[in-house]
Amino acid sequence: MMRTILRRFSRSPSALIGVTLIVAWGLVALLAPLIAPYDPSAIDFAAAADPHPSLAHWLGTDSSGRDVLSRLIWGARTTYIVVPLAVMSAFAAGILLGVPAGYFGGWFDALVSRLSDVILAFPALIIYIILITALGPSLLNIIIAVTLAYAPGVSRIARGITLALREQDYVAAAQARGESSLYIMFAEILPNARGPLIVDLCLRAGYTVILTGTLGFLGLGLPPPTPDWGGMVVESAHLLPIAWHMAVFPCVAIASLVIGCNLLADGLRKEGLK
Amino acid sequence: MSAPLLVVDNLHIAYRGDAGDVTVVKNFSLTLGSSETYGLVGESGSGKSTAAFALLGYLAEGGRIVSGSIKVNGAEITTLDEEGLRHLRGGDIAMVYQEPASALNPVLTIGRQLVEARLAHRPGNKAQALADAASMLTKVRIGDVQAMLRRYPHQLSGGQAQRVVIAMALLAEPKLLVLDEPTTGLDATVEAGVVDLIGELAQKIGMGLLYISHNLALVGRICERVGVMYAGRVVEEGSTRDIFGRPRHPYTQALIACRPVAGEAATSRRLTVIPGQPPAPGIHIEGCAFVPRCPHAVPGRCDQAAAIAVKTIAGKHFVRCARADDELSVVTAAPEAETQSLPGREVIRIEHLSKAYLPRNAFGLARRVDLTQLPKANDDISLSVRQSEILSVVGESGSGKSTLARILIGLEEASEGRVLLLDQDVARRRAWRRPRSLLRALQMVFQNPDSTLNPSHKVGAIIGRAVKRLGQIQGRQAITARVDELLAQVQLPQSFTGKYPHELSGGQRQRVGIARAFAGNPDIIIADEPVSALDVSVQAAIVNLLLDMQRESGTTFVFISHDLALVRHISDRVVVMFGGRIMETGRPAEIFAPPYHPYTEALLQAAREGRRKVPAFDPAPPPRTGCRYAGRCPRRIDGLCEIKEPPRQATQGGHVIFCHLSWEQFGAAQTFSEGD
Amino acid sequence: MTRPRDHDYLPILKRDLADGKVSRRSFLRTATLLGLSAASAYAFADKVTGVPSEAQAQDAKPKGGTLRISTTVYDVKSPAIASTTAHPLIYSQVVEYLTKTGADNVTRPHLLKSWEPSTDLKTWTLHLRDDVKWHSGRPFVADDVVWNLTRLLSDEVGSSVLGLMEGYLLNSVDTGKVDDKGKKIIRHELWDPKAIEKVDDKTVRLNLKAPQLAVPEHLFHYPAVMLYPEEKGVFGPGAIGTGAFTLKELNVSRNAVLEAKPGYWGEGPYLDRIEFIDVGGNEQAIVNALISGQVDGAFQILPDFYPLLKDNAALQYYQVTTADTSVVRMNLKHKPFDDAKVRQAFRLAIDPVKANQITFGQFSTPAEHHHVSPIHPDYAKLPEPQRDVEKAKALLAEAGYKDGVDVELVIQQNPPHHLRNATALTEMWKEAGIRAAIKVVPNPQYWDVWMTAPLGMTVWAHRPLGVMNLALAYRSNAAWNESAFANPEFDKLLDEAEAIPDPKARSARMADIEALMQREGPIVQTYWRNLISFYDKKVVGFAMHPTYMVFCNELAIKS
Amino acid sequence: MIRFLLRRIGQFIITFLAASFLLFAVTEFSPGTVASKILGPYAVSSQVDLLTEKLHLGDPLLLRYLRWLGIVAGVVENPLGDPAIGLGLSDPRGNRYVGNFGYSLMLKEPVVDVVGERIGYTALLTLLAILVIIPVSLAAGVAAGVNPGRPIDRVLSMGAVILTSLPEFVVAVALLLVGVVWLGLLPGTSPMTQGGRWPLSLQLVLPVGVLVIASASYVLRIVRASVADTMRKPYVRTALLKGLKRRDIILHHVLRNAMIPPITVILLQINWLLTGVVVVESIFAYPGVGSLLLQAALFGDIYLVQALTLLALLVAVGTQLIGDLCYLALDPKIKLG
Repeated sequence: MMRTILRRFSRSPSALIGVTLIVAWGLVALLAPLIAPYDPSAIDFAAAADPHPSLAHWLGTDSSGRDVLSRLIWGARTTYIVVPLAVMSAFAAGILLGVPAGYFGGWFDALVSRLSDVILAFPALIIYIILITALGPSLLNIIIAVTLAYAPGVSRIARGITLALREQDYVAAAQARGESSLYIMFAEILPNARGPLIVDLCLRAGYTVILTGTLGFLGLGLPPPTPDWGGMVVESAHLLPIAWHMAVFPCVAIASLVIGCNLLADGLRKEGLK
Repeated sequence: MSAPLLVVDNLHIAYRGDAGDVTVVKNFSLTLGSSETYGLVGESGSGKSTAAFALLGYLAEGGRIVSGSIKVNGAEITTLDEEGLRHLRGGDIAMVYQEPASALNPVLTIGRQLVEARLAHRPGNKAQALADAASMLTKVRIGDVQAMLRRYPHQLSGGQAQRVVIAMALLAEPKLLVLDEPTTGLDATVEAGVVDLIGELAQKIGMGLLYISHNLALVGRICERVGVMYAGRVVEEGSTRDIFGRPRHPYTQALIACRPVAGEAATSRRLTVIPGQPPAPGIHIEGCAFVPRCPHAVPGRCDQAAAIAVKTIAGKHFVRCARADDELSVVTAAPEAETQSLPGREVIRIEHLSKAYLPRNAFGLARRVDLTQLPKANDDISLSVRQSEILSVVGESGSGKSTLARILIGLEEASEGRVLLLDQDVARRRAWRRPRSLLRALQMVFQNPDSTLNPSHKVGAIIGRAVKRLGQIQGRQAITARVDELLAQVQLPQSFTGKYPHELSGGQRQRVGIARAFAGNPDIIIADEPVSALDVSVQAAIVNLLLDMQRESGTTFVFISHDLALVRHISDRVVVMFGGRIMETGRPAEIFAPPYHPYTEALLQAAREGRRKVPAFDPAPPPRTGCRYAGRCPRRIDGLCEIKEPPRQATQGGHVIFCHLSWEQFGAAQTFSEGD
Repeated sequence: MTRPRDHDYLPILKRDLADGKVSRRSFLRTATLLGLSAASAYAFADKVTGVPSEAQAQDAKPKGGTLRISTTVYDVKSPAIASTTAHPLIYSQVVEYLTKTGADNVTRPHLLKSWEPSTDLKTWTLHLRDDVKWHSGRPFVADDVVWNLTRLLSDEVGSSVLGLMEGYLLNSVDTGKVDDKGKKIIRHELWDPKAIEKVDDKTVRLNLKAPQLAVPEHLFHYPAVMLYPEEKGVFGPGAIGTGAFTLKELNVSRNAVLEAKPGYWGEGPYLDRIEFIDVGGNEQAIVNALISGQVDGAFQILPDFYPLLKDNAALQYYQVTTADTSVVRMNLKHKPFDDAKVRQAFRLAIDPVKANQITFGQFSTPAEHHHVSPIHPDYAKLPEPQRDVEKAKALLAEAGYKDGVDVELVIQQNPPHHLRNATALTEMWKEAGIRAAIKVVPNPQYWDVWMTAPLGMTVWAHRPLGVMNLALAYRSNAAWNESAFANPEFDKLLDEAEAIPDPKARSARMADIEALMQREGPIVQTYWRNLISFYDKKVVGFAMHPTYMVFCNELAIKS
Repeated sequence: MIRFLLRRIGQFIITFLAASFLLFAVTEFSPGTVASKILGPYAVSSQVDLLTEKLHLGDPLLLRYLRWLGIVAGVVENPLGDPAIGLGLSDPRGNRYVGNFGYSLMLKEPVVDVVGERIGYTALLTLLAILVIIPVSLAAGVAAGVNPGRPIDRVLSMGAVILTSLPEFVVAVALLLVGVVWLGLLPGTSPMTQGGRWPLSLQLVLPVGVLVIASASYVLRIVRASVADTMRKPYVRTALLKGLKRRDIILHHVLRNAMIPPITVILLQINWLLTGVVVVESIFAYPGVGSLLLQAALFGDIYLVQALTLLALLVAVGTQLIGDLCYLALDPKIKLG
């Protein structure tokens, strides 16, 4: 099993690069306490006067005198908490709505589809802005907002796949055995929907990284002093011409992780087509 | 004979694969005269289509010609540049494709696509081209030509689409027409029309014809010469008469023998079987690729490279078989001791069953409508099935035979009528509302080997789940034991429990599907076209397996099929359906001989060799009143058939026909009125 | 009409200046407060100290040209309810204040010729200038002042002037009604019908309920402009005022265009036209606009951008030391801040010098937790507060918080240095066992909770006198008392301080207040910020004002 | 065909109404009452209470929604403009007219005026962006899609993946750094005021550039995928084996079919553009509705947020309708079926 997965990745260079980036950042997130040279919120009052990269602070310090490298490393951990939680919750909601909608059809499908239409009619960022300004920025609220904004899209995909898969003979076979709808939806149909759903998951994870950054940029990010890449850019983007290192490194981190997600999605999709 | 139109010499074609190149066409040579008709026969994966496309200089992504040459009118085409290829394609060689609907551009009108083909190779203006297109449509027997020119592909029936594609191919006046499985997927009666049209055009126009098909019988009807391909090689080639009359290669022999012949009464229900399955592309077999399946293979001789050398039998009859001179003959199945199934108790009784699909509104709720106003998939069906009986339901697509099966098994609810399953009415009880005992009693074997097994589950889990649900067996060990037993019954090794469906061949998957259906020792099995999607050489084995299991367990069989020959071969009783209605029921002997219903007659005509020409027609949706077949019936009594329900006419033996014609008139009319 | 009488204290003040007992700045401040005209005060100070006043040196300024200043362009339809210091930037060029606090932090009469407080500081007589005319041609008279002041103090208008003057001019009345939530509906009315009294056409007398020293400063509170009564309090393009400019065009959030009005009673105007351009709330955008020459100057520039602009040859740097600050205020209604020991521990855990360094660096000065700035004339120097983590821990333990405390510090999103200050504070608190989570909220949301949040960082604008902030924010039940601080001793000391015109004497009392604030007060305060801005070098006559005021009539453009 | 359109329009109206209720519910549940927003931070509570009472802000949500609908539809008078309330808010159109969204609490002007003044700028920005995005991404997407696996495809596809991965603000910061700080060729802000050093055309370069970079690459990928997919379709093979010229095959057979799936994406991109517009307008101080929406949301300017979001909804729903029209034009199955 493991070997076939490895072989598949080796066939798609883009998926391989994508996985490498994602895993590398994941390791950074996992090992943050071990590899970060400083406490991410500790202030070096001496370095505050000259924040530029030095031997003591390889990537310099930020506008509050905190070590950029350490915040970058701990920021990976924040990202690896926020993004998977938010995306998973969106997928859980989307799948729990979309699969039954596609499987049962009828009024439930109509209800879910119309509701999805309604929510999808809102530009995503507007949902975030309205919700976050109303609820206040916090991990939970970001998860709620991402779930609300993404669940309809996920449910559409899940519904579409279910609609196609429910016509498969093995579903008919399960029905003919008198299996419960729950079993059919989640044991017979869902495992076969995983390909497109995983591709979509990668894409949405990438968007969520962008989104958390953008929310931070608009001042709606995670509360400080949480080391958060988006927040790091926000706090220092205005200093770009003076102290480029504060914003550029987190920008690179965000971009590389998103690129990783997109490349992986791309690779998986191509493999899926074969 | 003038210089040959097409000369292919020792062509090798390979595709890029995960583990290096895979050669899919080997030692392919072919010489075709300018008005010769040649049939290339083979199963899926035999390389026949690849070879055919290569003649137009076209290879799918990753493919390349490794060696060999293709000369059209003496000009080498393997080295042509893009412009040269452009002139060749459509100009010298034109092509007709499998699945005509997808071969036409969905967003352009038929007229536009025809004009384009015409203008690409012959000078002229648009008006001229349009006129040519119209006359060509007439030639392929399209009715309202002007309307057709303005239509889009999705508005066409399958038969129409194929005739349009043929017209398109002919517009550039090619010297060679290549047809790649042109009738696969068409209904029997429609297929017959298209095949006849092709044969007729080939004669009239006088061009070369290369006909690719998996159906040996069909090819034999049209072509002067036939080549049989197996695993990338032509294993036998000769005149149609030689191939059918004196097949020399064991594969050719088996291919001919494994198909039941429609006109033949069955001596045994078992079919002649080719064991195993064709090798997957990329698997290298030294010597003759057929050795693993060949009853005559001699180790040390057939598995040598020399085994595939071409041997000339006589004249133009060639064969690649080491034992070609041994006058081999086909090993037929040993006739079984025929256990005449005794009519047991009634296990299924269907009374006035109708099924209509209710339209739904924007809120997903069924709209209240008058049922009589809706087109029905099943319309007033009454039928009974007795224990241990094999009942076949035949009909074309849209006849409602699958809907009937789905209602029986509990995937759909009937709209009206009763369905008594072991004396319990299940007409409006889907499977999940049926008691466990009824679920166990009735199981199904599905048509499509690609979708019958859940690709995410292992074989062991698939059968195990059925054992657990239906076999009333608990405990892991007991379930495993039963799974192994079932696998053995369907002649699969125990090691298959750990395999995923994608690791299995189509035939193996169908076997797993059968094992699953038998998991709970059902009283009744519904088999919905269980072999129609399989390769010819594999079909017989599956049919035999089903029959064996039926005989051993005394299970009742409801066999859904469009294959008249097969049905005739295996059934105790046959039901012929059309447009959601039963047209005729009876024992095979009664159905397949006059007197018969005009529709049964048409079906038989289409399948019969040396039959009369079938006029090409555009199947219209069946009318809502009167006889459903009235619209297509050549023996229609105008003013009666399409208005009044046909009466039920029955013999004492249980042969029933629904028709306005009198019993004496059935089958009496030996000629069709040649009306369009 | 008699010549206004000098305040009793003025002669003493003049002597103290001569003796060097008060600084020149203190003298100017207090003397003008007590009614001496700024010109006279400067003249006297120059004579005594021998330093020539910059106000006297006036080059001949060139005339003509358009000045473009970047600022947020708010709606200024109703100056009375203006809520930011950017609002008056536009309307104060058209409609004017009775008084004017200059860039030097000295308040002078403006539409007034002079003012005259009683010795008990309860009666203030305001003398209007004779030469001021409305743009309509009508002279500016006492009725205009009475109408404007009365209007500013009414509940319906909702001006923040009401909160400022409530204590000495208004009474609260319980209407007996309650609202949906069962809260009492309170209305305000003048404490005495004669509280705002017209003496004659050019004289208005304010009769106060309680002594008040800072009346002239209050008259320069940014909503307190004199509107043309016939326009019923509505301001807009073409509105009539007394100023040097008229408003031609106003596009909220976009731009505002003003044109010179000839015949202004005071200095200037030199410019033909002013355009205020709103480049959006983004600080970077303002800097970009300056760099690319889209504007000639900015309302203010964040010190963060100083390095980017300082070497720009086209731009001139301006700065002013102010009493502008933000304080971390603890609300005494919430635990643990009800305990003075906890509050003191919060201060002891902090090194203001370090916090100041992270917050602003060179653009601010460390503060001392008592909200009185060294630039205030009544400031008293106390020993610098020292960080003492151990003592802070001990105090927390004494208060019953052996394991430290968990608190949430609410701060506004903008300006960005709030977050830096909060970051520095939380880091230092951490060592003393104070675990503070920072909650950043959009600015408007902060104002929903600023009176109620347990721990919040509130920005306090510059005010010319130390007592002014203390009275607004820390006197028991003051309208803007965001910390619910209620300390009778503090109130008493403040009352006393407010009645002492003498800065020396007052600063002695202030020392007591400051010490009390450091001991029991509700705030942690670590910096006083400088306001900085850049203007194109061609702009002359500009000085950075501690409340961001720009007196456009004094500005000119060199070609 | 007309039935199809009518049904879609009906669906859109229902979607729109449901969305508006959702919007109203969310915005009206925001903390902070309208009254305190209107009066500003320094208002004392007595002033706030007075206004809350006058505006009936304590009524049940549904009642308030219906009243709000009535006000928007021009059936009910807007109490905010009532002189008796004493807010000094007035509308030259009166208090009852169709499209009455009330007053911006932040700007103290009728919402219609505020939005009307800015909408043109955002329309200009998005229109320019679309005018660049569509031809650029179509051309590049087709170029890559018809040459699958070739270097041009690899370069374009890889570039597109990287560009789509960059958040708008990162692109904006990068462009600012290059165009303004290093080269000094472009203005750093785009307030769209005339008479300064920078002509309007130059002020538009960076905002449009950011939108184009962020969006074009995504559309490119979709177009490329669709074209590559269409290239594998049997009817393209038919066209090829008919002997048609490659150019004709691509123009007549591939493109029209390949355009059908991306329509949805391209039109959804307009939705995405609105998102990008918020970021871009904020960074470049562009006087459009995007930055206004952000400011309004941060301020808690309920009425303005409502109007702007409804506007975005209208655009979203409208583009869907345009999408349907495109489908009608391109796909005969819908036109005739």
